[in-house]
Amino acid sequence: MNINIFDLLLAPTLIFLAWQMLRARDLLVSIVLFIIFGVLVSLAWVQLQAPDIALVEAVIGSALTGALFLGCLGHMESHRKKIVIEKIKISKGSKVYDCFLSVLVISMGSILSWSVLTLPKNVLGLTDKIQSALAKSGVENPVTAVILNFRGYDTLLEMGVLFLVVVSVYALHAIEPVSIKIQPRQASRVLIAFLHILTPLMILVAFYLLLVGGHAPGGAFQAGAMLAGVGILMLVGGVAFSFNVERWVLRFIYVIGFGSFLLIGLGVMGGERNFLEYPEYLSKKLIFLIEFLATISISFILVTLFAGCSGFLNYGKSNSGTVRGVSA
Amino acid sequence: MSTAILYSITGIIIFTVGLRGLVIYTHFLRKVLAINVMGTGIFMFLIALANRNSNGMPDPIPHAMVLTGIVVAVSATAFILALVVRLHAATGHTSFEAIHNDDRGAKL
Amino acid sequence: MTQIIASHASVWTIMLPFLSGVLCFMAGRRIGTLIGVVTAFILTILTLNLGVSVFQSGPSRYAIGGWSSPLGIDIHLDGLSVLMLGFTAIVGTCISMYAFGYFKDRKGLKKEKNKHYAKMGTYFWPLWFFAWGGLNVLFLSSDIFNIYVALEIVSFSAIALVALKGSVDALLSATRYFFLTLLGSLVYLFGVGFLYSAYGVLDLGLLETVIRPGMISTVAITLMTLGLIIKTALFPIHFWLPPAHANAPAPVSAILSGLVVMGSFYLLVRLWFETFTGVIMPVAGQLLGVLGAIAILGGALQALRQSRLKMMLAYSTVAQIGYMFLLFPLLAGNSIGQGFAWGGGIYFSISHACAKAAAFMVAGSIMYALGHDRIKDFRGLAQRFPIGVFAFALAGMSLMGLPPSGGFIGKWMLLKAAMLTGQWWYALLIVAGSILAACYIFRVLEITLKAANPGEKALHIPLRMQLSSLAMSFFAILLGLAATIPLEILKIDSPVFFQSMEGFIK
Amino acid sequence: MIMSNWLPLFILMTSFLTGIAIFFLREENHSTRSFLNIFNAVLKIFLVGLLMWGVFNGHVYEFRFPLFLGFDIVLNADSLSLLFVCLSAILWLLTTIYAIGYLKGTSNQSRFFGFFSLCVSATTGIALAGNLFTLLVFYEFLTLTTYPLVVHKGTKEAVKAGRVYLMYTLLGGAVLFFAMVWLSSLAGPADFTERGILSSVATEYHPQIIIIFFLLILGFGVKAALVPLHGWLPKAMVAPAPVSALLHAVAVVKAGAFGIIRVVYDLYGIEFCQQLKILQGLAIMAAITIIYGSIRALFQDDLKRRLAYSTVSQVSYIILGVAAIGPIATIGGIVHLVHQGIMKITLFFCAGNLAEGMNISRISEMNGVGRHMPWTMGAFTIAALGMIGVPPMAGFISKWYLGMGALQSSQLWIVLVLLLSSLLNAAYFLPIIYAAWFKDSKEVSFQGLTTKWTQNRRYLLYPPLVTAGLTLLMGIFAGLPFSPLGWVKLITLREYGH
Amino acid sequence: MIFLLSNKLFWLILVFAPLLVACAFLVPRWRPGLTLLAPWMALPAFLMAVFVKSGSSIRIPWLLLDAQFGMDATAKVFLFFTALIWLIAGVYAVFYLSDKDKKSRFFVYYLFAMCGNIGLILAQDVISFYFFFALMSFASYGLVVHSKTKSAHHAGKVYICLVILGEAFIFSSLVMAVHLTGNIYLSHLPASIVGSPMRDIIIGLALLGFGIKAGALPFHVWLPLAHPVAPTPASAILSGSMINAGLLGWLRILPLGESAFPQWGILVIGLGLLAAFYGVFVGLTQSNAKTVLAYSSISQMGMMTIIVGLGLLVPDLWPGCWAVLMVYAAHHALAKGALFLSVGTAATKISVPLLRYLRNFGLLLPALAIIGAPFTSGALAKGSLKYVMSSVSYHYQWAYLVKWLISGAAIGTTFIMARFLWLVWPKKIEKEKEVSVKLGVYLSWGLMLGMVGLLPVLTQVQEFIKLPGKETFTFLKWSALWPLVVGGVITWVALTRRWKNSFCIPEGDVLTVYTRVLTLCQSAILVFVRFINERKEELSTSLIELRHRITSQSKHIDHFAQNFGSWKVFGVMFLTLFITFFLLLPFN
Repeated sequence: MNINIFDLLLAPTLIFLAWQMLRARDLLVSIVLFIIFGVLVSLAWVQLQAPDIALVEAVIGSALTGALFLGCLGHMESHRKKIVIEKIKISKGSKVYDCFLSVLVISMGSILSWSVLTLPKNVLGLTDKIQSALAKSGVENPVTAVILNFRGYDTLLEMGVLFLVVVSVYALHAIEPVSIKIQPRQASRVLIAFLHILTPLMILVAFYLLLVGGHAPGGAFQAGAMLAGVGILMLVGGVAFSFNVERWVLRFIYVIGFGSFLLIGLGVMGGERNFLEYPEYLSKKLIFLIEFLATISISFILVTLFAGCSGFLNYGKSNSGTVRGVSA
Repeated sequence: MSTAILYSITGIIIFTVGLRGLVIYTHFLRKVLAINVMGTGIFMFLIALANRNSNGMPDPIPHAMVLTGIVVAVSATAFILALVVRLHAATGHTSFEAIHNDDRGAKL
Repeated sequence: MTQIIASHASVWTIMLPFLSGVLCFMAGRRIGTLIGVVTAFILTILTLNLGVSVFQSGPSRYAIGGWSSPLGIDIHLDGLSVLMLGFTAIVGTCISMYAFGYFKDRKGLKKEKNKHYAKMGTYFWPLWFFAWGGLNVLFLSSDIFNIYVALEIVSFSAIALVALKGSVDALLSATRYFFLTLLGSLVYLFGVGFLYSAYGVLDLGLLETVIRPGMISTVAITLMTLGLIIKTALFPIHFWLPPAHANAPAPVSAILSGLVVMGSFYLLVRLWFETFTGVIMPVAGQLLGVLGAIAILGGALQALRQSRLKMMLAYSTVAQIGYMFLLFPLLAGNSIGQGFAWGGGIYFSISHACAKAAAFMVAGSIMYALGHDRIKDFRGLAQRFPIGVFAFALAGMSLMGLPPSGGFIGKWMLLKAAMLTGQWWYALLIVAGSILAACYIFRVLEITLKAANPGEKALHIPLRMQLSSLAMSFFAILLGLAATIPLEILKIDSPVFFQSMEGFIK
Repeated sequence: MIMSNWLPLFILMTSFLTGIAIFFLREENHSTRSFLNIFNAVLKIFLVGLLMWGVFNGHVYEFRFPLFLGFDIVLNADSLSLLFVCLSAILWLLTTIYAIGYLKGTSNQSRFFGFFSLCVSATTGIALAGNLFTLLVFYEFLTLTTYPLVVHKGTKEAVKAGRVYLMYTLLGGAVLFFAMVWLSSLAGPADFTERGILSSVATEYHPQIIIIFFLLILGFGVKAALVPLHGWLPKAMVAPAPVSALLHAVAVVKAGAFGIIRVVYDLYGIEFCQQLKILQGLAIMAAITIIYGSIRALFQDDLKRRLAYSTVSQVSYIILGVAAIGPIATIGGIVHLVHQGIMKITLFFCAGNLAEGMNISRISEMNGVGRHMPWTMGAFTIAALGMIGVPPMAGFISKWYLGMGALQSSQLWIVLVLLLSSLLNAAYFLPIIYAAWFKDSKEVSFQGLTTKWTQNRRYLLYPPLVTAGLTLLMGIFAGLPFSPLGWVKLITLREYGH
Repeated sequence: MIFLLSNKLFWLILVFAPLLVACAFLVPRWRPGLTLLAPWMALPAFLMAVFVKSGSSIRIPWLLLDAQFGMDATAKVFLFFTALIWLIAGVYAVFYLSDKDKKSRFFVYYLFAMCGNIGLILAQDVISFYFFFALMSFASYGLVVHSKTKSAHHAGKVYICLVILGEAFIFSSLVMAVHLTGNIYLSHLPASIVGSPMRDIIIGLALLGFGIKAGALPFHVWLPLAHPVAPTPASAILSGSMINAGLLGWLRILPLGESAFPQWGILVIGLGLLAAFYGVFVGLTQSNAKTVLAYSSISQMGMMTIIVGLGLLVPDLWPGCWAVLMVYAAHHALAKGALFLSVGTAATKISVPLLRYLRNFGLLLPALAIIGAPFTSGALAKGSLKYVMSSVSYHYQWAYLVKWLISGAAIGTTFIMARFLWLVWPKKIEKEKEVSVKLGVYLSWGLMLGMVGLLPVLTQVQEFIKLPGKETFTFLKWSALWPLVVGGVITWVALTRRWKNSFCIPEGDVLTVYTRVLTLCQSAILVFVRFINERKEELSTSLIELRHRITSQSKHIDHFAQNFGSWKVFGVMFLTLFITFFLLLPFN
């Protein structure tokens, strides 16, 4: 593929943004720059013929991660009694060190770049094999096929990671998985109105993404992230909303994505059939089922994660920030 | 020079920028941002080089890898931010140095 | 490599921990604990069964999803992976038994504190099983990207376990651990990216056949090694380890020092000795060896300086990791020496897992009883807490490398490799490290043997904890007595010439 | 026949399992513990007798347990090992009886007796070891099991002594470890064989072989308390008397000496040693140790310390015998292994009795104790005279053979060393005997024997009397075929092959 | 009887019976009876000396290292007088000692020493010889320190030191001799020593080792210390029988009559002469009767040393010399024994005049015998000695001189005996000082005197001692009187003129020199030990300091260690590692 002017502009911009994002004096600016950076990166994905990734990057890498950062920053600042000005630069006399480090970093970068230049120009990778096996996979989108069938094992573990992280966040706050409660907060009317329109739309989009994932860019993660976005907006907006469900139901929802994937994988196993080896006639349905359940899990998990790092998860009776537990 | 090379080298540079940031910036959030930047650099490297096919079709395997990678990255970010929040709540500080200076003498 | 479709037992060993992790989460603390213990035992039986089958029918592969590599992901079973799996199961079972007692309500403790332990107990089980599952994935997977995900699972659960205690120390060490391990994973992933870009395969076995010396391989190896060094905490990137291991609850320390360290080390060995054999230059191994050497001495000296038992044990882990890395420089030289280096390094890592787990369990028991782990206040422990001190002594034997213990066999083999390859300075170093280890182990033991201070209060330690630590330490000793079995297993499909039984020049 | 190969293991296990079992006994369970101890000690003696009978009738007992990569744990009953096993079995029984009495009414007895038994099984293991590797295993095991015994009292002093003990022995063990691995990389897992196995190693490796020899000597020399590696021995005296007795007579120092014997005869082979010209150095080391130890003993007022330095000196007789090449010196050296054991254990029992019965630990307090504790001091006197080398005590026999051996290898200076050492021995033992029997204790008012002594007199008195009797009998009936001397002659015949 | 004598068991009982009896003393109840029994334990030995023919021997392979006992000519003579002295002294002691406890203690040592003494005479192998020699030496320590006085302890100390030294010398000479011989039989030793390069060492060591026991110069110091402090019967034993054990040792080991060793011969003769005069000279200055006797013993042993020297010098004459030596030894032993015993009877009150005269004669008789007055065994011994000297003079001119010197020594002996008699002669003593003694004491003393008197006759009867030149002289020869007359006259003059010895050499004369030397050695060793201790101290201090430095909370180390934990250092480390690794791996 030949290079065009857009690429030539985009690449330095990305580098510049990354640079500026980290060194911006105000953390809020940094985070905003990060979100912009994410959006631009998804443009780059598009340039690189990776629409699936672009979508995920936009929804998860940029928006959701940005939301996490924002939530976290907001929480920390609201808890800070007196504002300590963050020193961005390290202490005095560190110029020399900075130079030295930069030299090292640059040499590492050059080594890596130099080696990239020695790469073969044309590597087929596994494209052909995937193309030929695609028919048997039950989906048309090669990326989805890889994710959910050829390398479904990776995805299973990835779901595991998500589940693990939500357990970890609960563990971190040393609370039982409980409903997320919203502290009474003045919600802006505009936001509420906006949400009224947005929510059904986003749910729709999410379903679309889920459905389309079989043959076009889209899938469980994108859809789940979409739904999570709704939840996060509601949280941030202070809209009265809580998972008023029994504890076990909540747990069940967390588990369902990973658990169903695991059980289906184990369920199809037997005799000559290996783990995660879907029967051909069922593979499409099974993949859809997995994706559907995963979407639900993912959305709840992501919302919980957001809640976990922006102070919505209530740990203990007091919110004063004292640490509970045994201090060493 | 092809797009693949351009973006892969861009990815490498972004990675190194992130690495430098991780080392020299002290605020937890900046460090997390740096980690994310590094990750994005690596993803870009992968995706860029997946795009070297003569037939114009990109290799879906790196795509899948990156997809997984992004999800792992967001999980990690969420987790570490939760940690940072707790640490901030407990100590009121947002960097290792600050906590360390605060507790000089105490064993950490 | 033989392409036999193995039974599904290997899948079960991987998936069972995840399954029961999920169940534990669902079930809550009380039932979760039971599920945990039962699963641990089942897993042990499963892995032993797997070991026997590999022993009988040789190495095998299992294509997940029916898509064999390069398209899909393979599970490969050979001596090394089965051995690792087996020891994870054994150590894991002991730790589970220990945790069974550890998180129970403690008599004589305030209600508030008991509640805290109860909460820790709730999350311990799912997290622990995810770590276990992650390790099993790691040991069995033959796909470098899949291994990346496995590494992340192990790391995340390990970090969550470290932070479980909730104290500032724990949180801080967890955060530091997190940054470092995340960096390590990313660097590893970068290496994976380079390899895939160059060779278009992710399977370890296939890579071995296609990899060529060159810029790309060099960079990939460098990145992957570096990433794994961070995760294994080799000097000079060891600093995150001691606080993380020391500030975690005792069963967690045992998991971390025993198993998690072993996981990344295993991967490094597998990469260097199987996948990259054609590319690696001995001199690069020397660098790892030098770092290992510094770790041995520095770690031991730091261990000597610690006033807290768990901190001491954590620094001891740093030193012992140094030992494991001695296998890399010893790789150079004649084939007999290679066999000894390889076998010795791995044997050392598994016996370290057993011994260190046992030691941490004892440390946890002491903390349980006394409420602290200040070494200087251990007077009279041998009298009040004989089983624990005995277990500690046995574990210490292995750490010191005294016969008959696993550590001894490991050191013997490393030493022999050093002599056979003519690198006697490493031999001296191994011996010197043993002596330093003896210094810090006996520093503790001698205080426990002192006459007790009268009137000191202590909680009663549940027998379950005591016995599981004892069993673990017995196992560390047993490794020295029944070395044939693990070594025979290790021989199955071993990458180096490992057949010479006697190994000497005559 | 297959069953009989397990016999060495059974012998090892009698004390090992006893030790383990005792750990689990409750502290108050005195009678069970004593029964277990004594029953197993007797059982062990019985089994050793069986073994001896078998070996005498030409059976070969070899228990082999493959450990890893060609390294086997080999328990092998040859005549040399039997000698040591027999010694340890008999002395174990006596020391156990003694210890039961000695420790009555103290705490941590289960721990003590547990480690005590383990210590004996370590010694048995060393004795039965059929290769260097097995020897190392049990050698280290011995270190570990004796450490808790040394620090048993738990006082500051005891802990300090334990630290010194460990420092020395672990360093020695490390050197040994190093040397053995080196050796095994040159010659493989070396089983002990009569007249050595290393002579087949190519000539270009001979310099290495020589270095290894001295490393091995260094390693074993720590336990054998060769000067200047002897520092731990006098310090370890803080241990309870039965421990000192065992340490000095059977377990630790003997293990070192035995190791050296094994290395010289069964690993290198005496002819090969001669060919490499390495024994001269060993002999000089031993000679220095003998003289130095005696000189230091002269200036000790603490009885046990004096005995300790005496051990330093006496154990090197064994090494001297080994190093002065020739069958007769060998006989002298090896038979001293037994004789010194019996005599030294008597002395330590008696020292313990003095401490227990009259609270006496210094020689300057011993005036006239012979009157109050005649039996104890009688035993002491016999053993001390034996140490000096007065006939017909066993010590004379060893000295005689040593002297003859020295002449046989035309090393007159060794006779001179023996002479000087005998004089020094007399110089530090006779004053004790003199004080005990011939000096009046008018300046110290005698308050009567302690109640502990009067209550446990049986346990504390019989063992030294038996060993003192043995000291006499072994000398007087040295000519009998089953005397230690007779047995050692058999061993020597085997080693030299003529 | 013959059956008995050929029975091994009988021999064993004979040799070891005293030991058993001694052990039986452990039972307090038996002690009184055993005390009475003890002296008779010497009787079987005496009977054996009389009845058992020389040449019979018995081997007991299981005892020690193949023990062998037997009777030869030398043993027969030695056993005869030794057993006799033990027997008589024992009986004497039964009556002489009063305190019960002390008595049983005395007899325990007595029995041990006796066993040793008899055993060493009968022993025919090196090991048992050495064993019995040691047994005797050590056991007699108990006899020396019997009184437990300060001087007794001092004497005991000197004695035991010399015993140990002697044992060491003997041990080494025996070891070497056996090494040369190849077996341990005493009878083979002398011949095999002759041709060996080691012979000079062996001879020297043997001379030294046994010389200590025999009271030869310069190791005689224990004699004058030990004899006065020991109880009278013990002194008799020490001087009568035990000293001769040293002599026997020489006879057993030295290659006498095998080959000529002129240097050794001359040396030994010289030392003997010196001792003969030195003993007299120092003895005269003493004021304790027993000390005087002790010095006399030194002097007399010097005479016997001369004979041994002759054996080394002129081997051809050895058979004659041997006979002379036998007679001399027996004579001296009995006479000296009697003299010592008389110390206990001299200062006693006897009311019957006849008996008093008898007693006084009894005091005189052994003294005359020692001097060599006619009709006494002394005359026989000295006469034959002189005869032998004359035959030596065929080989060596200077032997004449020696002969005359011996006569001179005889005059000296007269002086010393006179001195002794003067010291013990019953004077008009105050009543309270008079001691009454039991009859048994007198009887046993009388028995001893009788043996002294009978000895010359016995010598004539015993045909296996063929005294050389017997036809040229008899013990009735009056010419033997002249030294006595000369000495007597001078003594009489001295007594009448009341010469007073203005100076007194302390008992044990050269002992002070030895003590000085020993003290010097000791301080040298002390300096050495202190030096070692200091070095050790330094080492351990520095070790402790090192440990302290490692374990102490040093800011530097902490800081250094913490630096690794800082991100700054980490960054550099990480990148450096990357670059280094990269450089170490192949590029293409």
